[in-house]
Amino acid sequence: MNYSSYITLIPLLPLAGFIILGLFGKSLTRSAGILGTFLLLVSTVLAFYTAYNYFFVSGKINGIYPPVTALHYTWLSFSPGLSIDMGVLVDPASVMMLVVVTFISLMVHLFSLGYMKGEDRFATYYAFLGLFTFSMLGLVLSTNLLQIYIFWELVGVSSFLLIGFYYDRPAAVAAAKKAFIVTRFADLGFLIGILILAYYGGTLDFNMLIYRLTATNLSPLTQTPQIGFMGISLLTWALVLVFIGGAGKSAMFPLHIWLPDAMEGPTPVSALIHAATMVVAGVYLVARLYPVYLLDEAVLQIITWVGALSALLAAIIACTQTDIKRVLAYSTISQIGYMLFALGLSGYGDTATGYSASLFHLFTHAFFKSLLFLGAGAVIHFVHTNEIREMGGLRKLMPLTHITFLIACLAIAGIPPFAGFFSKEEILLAAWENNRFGYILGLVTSGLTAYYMFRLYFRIFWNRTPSYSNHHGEGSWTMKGPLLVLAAAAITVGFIPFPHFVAVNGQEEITVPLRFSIAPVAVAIAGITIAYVLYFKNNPLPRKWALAFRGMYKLVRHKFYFDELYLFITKKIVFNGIAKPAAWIDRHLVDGFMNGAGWATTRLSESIKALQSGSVQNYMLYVFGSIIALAAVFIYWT
Amino acid sequence: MNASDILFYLISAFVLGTAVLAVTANKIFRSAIWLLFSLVGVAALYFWMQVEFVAAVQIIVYVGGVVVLIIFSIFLTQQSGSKMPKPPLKRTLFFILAVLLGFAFSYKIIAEYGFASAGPVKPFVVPVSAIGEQMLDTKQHGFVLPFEVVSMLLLAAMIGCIVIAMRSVPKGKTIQKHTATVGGFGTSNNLTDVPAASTTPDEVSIMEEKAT
Amino acid sequence: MSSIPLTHILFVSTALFFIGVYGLFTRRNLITMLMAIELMLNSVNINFVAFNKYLYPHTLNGVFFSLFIITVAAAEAAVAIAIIINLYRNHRSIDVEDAQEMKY
Amino acid sequence: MSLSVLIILPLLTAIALLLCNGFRQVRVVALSGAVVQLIYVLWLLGAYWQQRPAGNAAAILFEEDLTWFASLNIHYHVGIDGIAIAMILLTALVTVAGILVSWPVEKLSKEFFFLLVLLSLGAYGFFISLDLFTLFFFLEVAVIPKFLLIGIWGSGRSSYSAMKLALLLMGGSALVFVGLAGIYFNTPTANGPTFDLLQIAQAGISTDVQELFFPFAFIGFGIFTALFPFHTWVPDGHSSAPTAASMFLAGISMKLGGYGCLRMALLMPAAAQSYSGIIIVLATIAIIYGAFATMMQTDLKYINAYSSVSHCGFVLLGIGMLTKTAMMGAVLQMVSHGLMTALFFAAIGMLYDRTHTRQVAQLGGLLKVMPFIATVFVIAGLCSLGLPGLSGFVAEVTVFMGAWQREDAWYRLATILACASIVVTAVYILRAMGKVIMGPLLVEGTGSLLQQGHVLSDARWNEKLAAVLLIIGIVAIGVAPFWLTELIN
Repeated sequence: MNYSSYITLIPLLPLAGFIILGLFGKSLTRSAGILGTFLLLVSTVLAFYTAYNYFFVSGKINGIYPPVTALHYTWLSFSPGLSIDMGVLVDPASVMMLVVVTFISLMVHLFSLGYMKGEDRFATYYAFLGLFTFSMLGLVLSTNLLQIYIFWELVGVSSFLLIGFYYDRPAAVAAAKKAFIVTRFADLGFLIGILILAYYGGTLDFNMLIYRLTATNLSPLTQTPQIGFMGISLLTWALVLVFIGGAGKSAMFPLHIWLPDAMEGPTPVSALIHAATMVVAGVYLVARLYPVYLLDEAVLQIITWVGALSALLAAIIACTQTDIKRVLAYSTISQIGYMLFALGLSGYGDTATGYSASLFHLFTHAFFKSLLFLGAGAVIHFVHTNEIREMGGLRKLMPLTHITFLIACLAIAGIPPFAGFFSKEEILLAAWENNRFGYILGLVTSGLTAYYMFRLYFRIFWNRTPSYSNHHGEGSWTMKGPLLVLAAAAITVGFIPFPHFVAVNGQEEITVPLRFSIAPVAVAIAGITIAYVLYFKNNPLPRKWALAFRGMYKLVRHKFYFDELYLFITKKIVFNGIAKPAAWIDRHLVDGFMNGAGWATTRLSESIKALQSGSVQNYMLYVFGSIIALAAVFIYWT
Repeated sequence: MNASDILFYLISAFVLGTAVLAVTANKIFRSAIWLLFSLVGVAALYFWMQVEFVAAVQIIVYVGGVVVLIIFSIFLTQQSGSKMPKPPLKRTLFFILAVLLGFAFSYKIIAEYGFASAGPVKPFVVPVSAIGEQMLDTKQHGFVLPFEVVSMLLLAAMIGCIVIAMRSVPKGKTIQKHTATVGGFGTSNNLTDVPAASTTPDEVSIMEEKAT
Repeated sequence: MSSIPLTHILFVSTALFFIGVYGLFTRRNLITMLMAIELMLNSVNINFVAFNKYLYPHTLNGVFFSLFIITVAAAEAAVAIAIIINLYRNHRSIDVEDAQEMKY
Repeated sequence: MSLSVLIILPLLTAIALLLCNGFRQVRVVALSGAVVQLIYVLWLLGAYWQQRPAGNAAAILFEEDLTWFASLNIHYHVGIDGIAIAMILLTALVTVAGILVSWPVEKLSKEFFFLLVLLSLGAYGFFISLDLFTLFFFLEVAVIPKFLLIGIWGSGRSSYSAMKLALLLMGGSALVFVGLAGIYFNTPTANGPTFDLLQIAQAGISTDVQELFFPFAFIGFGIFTALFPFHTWVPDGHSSAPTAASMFLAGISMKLGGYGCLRMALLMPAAAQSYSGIIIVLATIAIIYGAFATMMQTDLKYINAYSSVSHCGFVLLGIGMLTKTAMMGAVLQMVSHGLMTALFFAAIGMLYDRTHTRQVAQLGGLLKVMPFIATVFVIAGLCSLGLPGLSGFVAEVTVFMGAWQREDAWYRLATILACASIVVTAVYILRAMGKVIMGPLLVEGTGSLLQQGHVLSDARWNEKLAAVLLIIGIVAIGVAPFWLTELIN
């Protein structure tokens, strides 16, 4: 199957949107959004067409879906064999992501038509969305380590631009900066990891790299494991560093601090970037290099623990937050932690279940999480606040939003038959088979997830009688439509036999035994029940509980003081400890030396300038004295 | 020691004596007169050396020209009769010593070298016609080129004198006492002739604003 | 012909030269300094003529040199006096100590 | 096809400028001269490209050789290779942009544009010279105008900065001359001592001589490109200079040093090898320390000047690593930094013209009132922090890839530290951007001016043209770097 004819159009159409809207957006106003949405619609159709072709027309060869490099040309050549080749890689994971990204992006584009109506920089908004979609699609289709890094940075900057969209709000600017800098810091690890892999692997191309490192002993990385640094082999270093990059983008502990703040951006943006697509790039990156990661079980175990820890801690924090978007943000961190947790489980010997389960969860999560965000967006649009303590009883005023939000909550809580159930089951199954402790952590997280999601749900839609009047309705159909479509997706996508399509080495379906589901579902229902008790009606119970565990509550409410820790590091250590002395040294020591040299010269000339007295007779004295002296020298010394 | 020798020493004593008086006299006018005598003495020395033409030139140019010029300038610049301030004693002593030392040094060198004068092989006669011919000779030993150069120099000196002495201060301009600044940025003023104040950034940018 | 050796004439001219030097340094009046310079120039002229007479009697180069020096000295004196007069106009003084603008 | 046109054209422009009357004529003449030059350079680029596929594998094309001063065997010998033509292209672009930005300069405009043109002439001559003496000659030609440009049209402590810059650069060129003279007298060629680069390269310099004279030449050129302890002229000089002079200074003049360092390292490989450790230490210090020092700056021009120190450290790092890839990265970084920093200075100049302040603390939210300039500022900033798609990323990643090829652990450490600077760069760029461009609108410098009815206008046509020209260059390298790398190879 030849994809090259149209597959490049998928990312290029949003790019065209970005360029057109960026340059001429001013004169387009309202039609800017329609143009951007239309371009994305074409992209989405093409993406679905590609998926159809790839999975159903081309089909499996030797039991697996073969990776196809649809396009390939040398972009920047470093040395023979080492070059950045821009290309398009089509394999199950990338096709799956292609579908997710275009679909969610299309929904967000549609939703924004209503949500962002009347904004000053409406066209700019769509331009940025186009840039983001282009970058994300480029990231997904990358064939090359540095290509993925390039788009990695580009999604980072589009995220920066979109978080800082309300640029005159200092909080938004600070959040945008924070997001960019924290992920940049993580990207530093990614970059160094790339340098190591590229040098010892001799190539930047994914397929070639995987081939060299796994199939044969061609690379010194695997051939001579003794070369290393600080007692750890270089391969481990490289993989850990690359994972740090992924962890930064995916907001894993302890690099998660940017994501909750990133909620300062427009809500549809949060749905697109900070829930469904960009933040799962870390998972995608590890999945891309999965065969390489399999070479080093230690790194996979690190990934497991980072994932599990993030999942648990973020879930705990989410229970205490009162900003609707922040709860969702922590829930995102938690769910991505889940995915990485599953991905890393292969470090315990299992090679297949974790991988498929992780990507399956990524797939389903994209739908219900963006649905949650868009629903939250609709709510915020309606009540003009993020604070859930000021909401309540909205189910009558926003019936459609209420239903779709409920569906999404059920999906994320893992209640059958909604999408989240299936993917979560697979993850827990993989954990059960490989790591019992991890399984328990996963189960606890699952219960917490159910609890905080329903806390949110009850708090917004029940709890007390609304203090709002239904003065402007739920919003236009451009806002309601995406909610409905996504709700439908959240119900149905779980039934897709995902491992059939996306799996390592063509491993067949994973069958979850029916009795295995009992425990997770029971835990989820328990969580929902607690939330029901506490929040269904306005009662003093939550306060009491919070008071009972005062110390712990405070710790969690302040997000374990991570922000304060980072503030301490940046303000006290980096700014006052490094940058200030550097600037001082430069001005006073280095420049002082230069000025000192100038000063010394001036002093010297000051001290001998008296020779230039202006008195003719002195000058004559020098002349005659010198003549006599020279005469003496020439007569007696030669 | 014959009469010629005695004559030489007499002339020498006269030249040196008047020269000493010329550089030590209190009154400037007297100093000039002593100089006149000294120069006449030098002319006598030339006569003694049988170079009559040079002696004649010496008298015409120096006695008749330079000294008269000097006396004129004395009249122009100050009272001729007034006493000049005496140099400080320390200075005088120092220079007397220095001069004596220098003279002793030169004397020693000259005496050591000796200038083996086997006596003139050929009598030294300087006919004026020979001087004139050689002066305007264009052949190998001719001096026509220096002659022309010197004439140009004289012309230049003449014009220069007039320009220097005649330059009057143009109206409306005061003579600026040039105060050189060390390490400063005199260039900007010289190049621009704009008062330094206008280089402040604000005014410049305001000017730029106006320009558009 | 006299029996005066060349060295004696040279002694005289040297003495004249140093008298000029003495005047040049001790006087502060520009005109008297100029006079001292004239003395020094004369001593040089004497040297030229004497060397010519005693060492190279078959040529006239020394004589020519002294003639040119006299010419140049005259020009120099004229220019110097012009400068002095100009200076006097600006400073109302021809004291060398008063004309010290050309210092650092 | 004659390279001398590159020198003759600015010369003619300069002469024409002297004959002009009034600043309207002057700027038109200066601009048309620069534009003709740019067109000629593009044509030259085309001609160069035609030569290569035609099988012309000579290292140097378009050679011209005239005896200039026979008794010392000094020749006017010019020719270009890919590196030189890249630098010439950069010079032509920055010159046009610089003249466009100085469009409203009325004060002594004739002298101003004359000096700008003279500076560009020196740069062109420098880049095409194949004779070390001619090289040095043009280097000096390029130094003097800077002194005058900063001293006369500068702001702030302009005379101090001009003095500092001129003295340090003169000191640098004195060192360069010692190095070049050392090479001249110690090269055994058939026809006596020679300044000719190609002949010297062919004859080879003995290792002793290389090790003796390489430091002179390298440090000398290094001073021009902000080698670590001698970089202090950069912040003062740039901040005092008028906008166009800042652009020329950072965009062209600092590249003279980088180009010279590169040529010296290629000419004396043995010495470069033995000194590479020191070069890398200094370059790494410049990168990291420059970046940290930038974080504490409060003046926009100082921020960009210090970041130039940091970015030029990449040039030196690439040269010091001595691998082919790293050197290519160094050239890319020179071109990229030239365009980017010129754009940055242009943007800062535009802001300053309107707000009359460069203090970060006194500005804020300018995106609202001058969207074009703010966008230019953002693009320059993003290029500076190495965003893919703009030229900075291409250059930096090439340097990193090349640097990583040195297997020694200390070289690796230097590379990692250099990589770490991209984070610091992001911090200071975003801090400045977040404050000046984003956030609530704030212009303290002109509080009174605003009340008097002054409007903070957006960019004028000349400024837009200049910015667009530079952005085209940045994006052309960032989106499609292969043309440039092929050229340099």
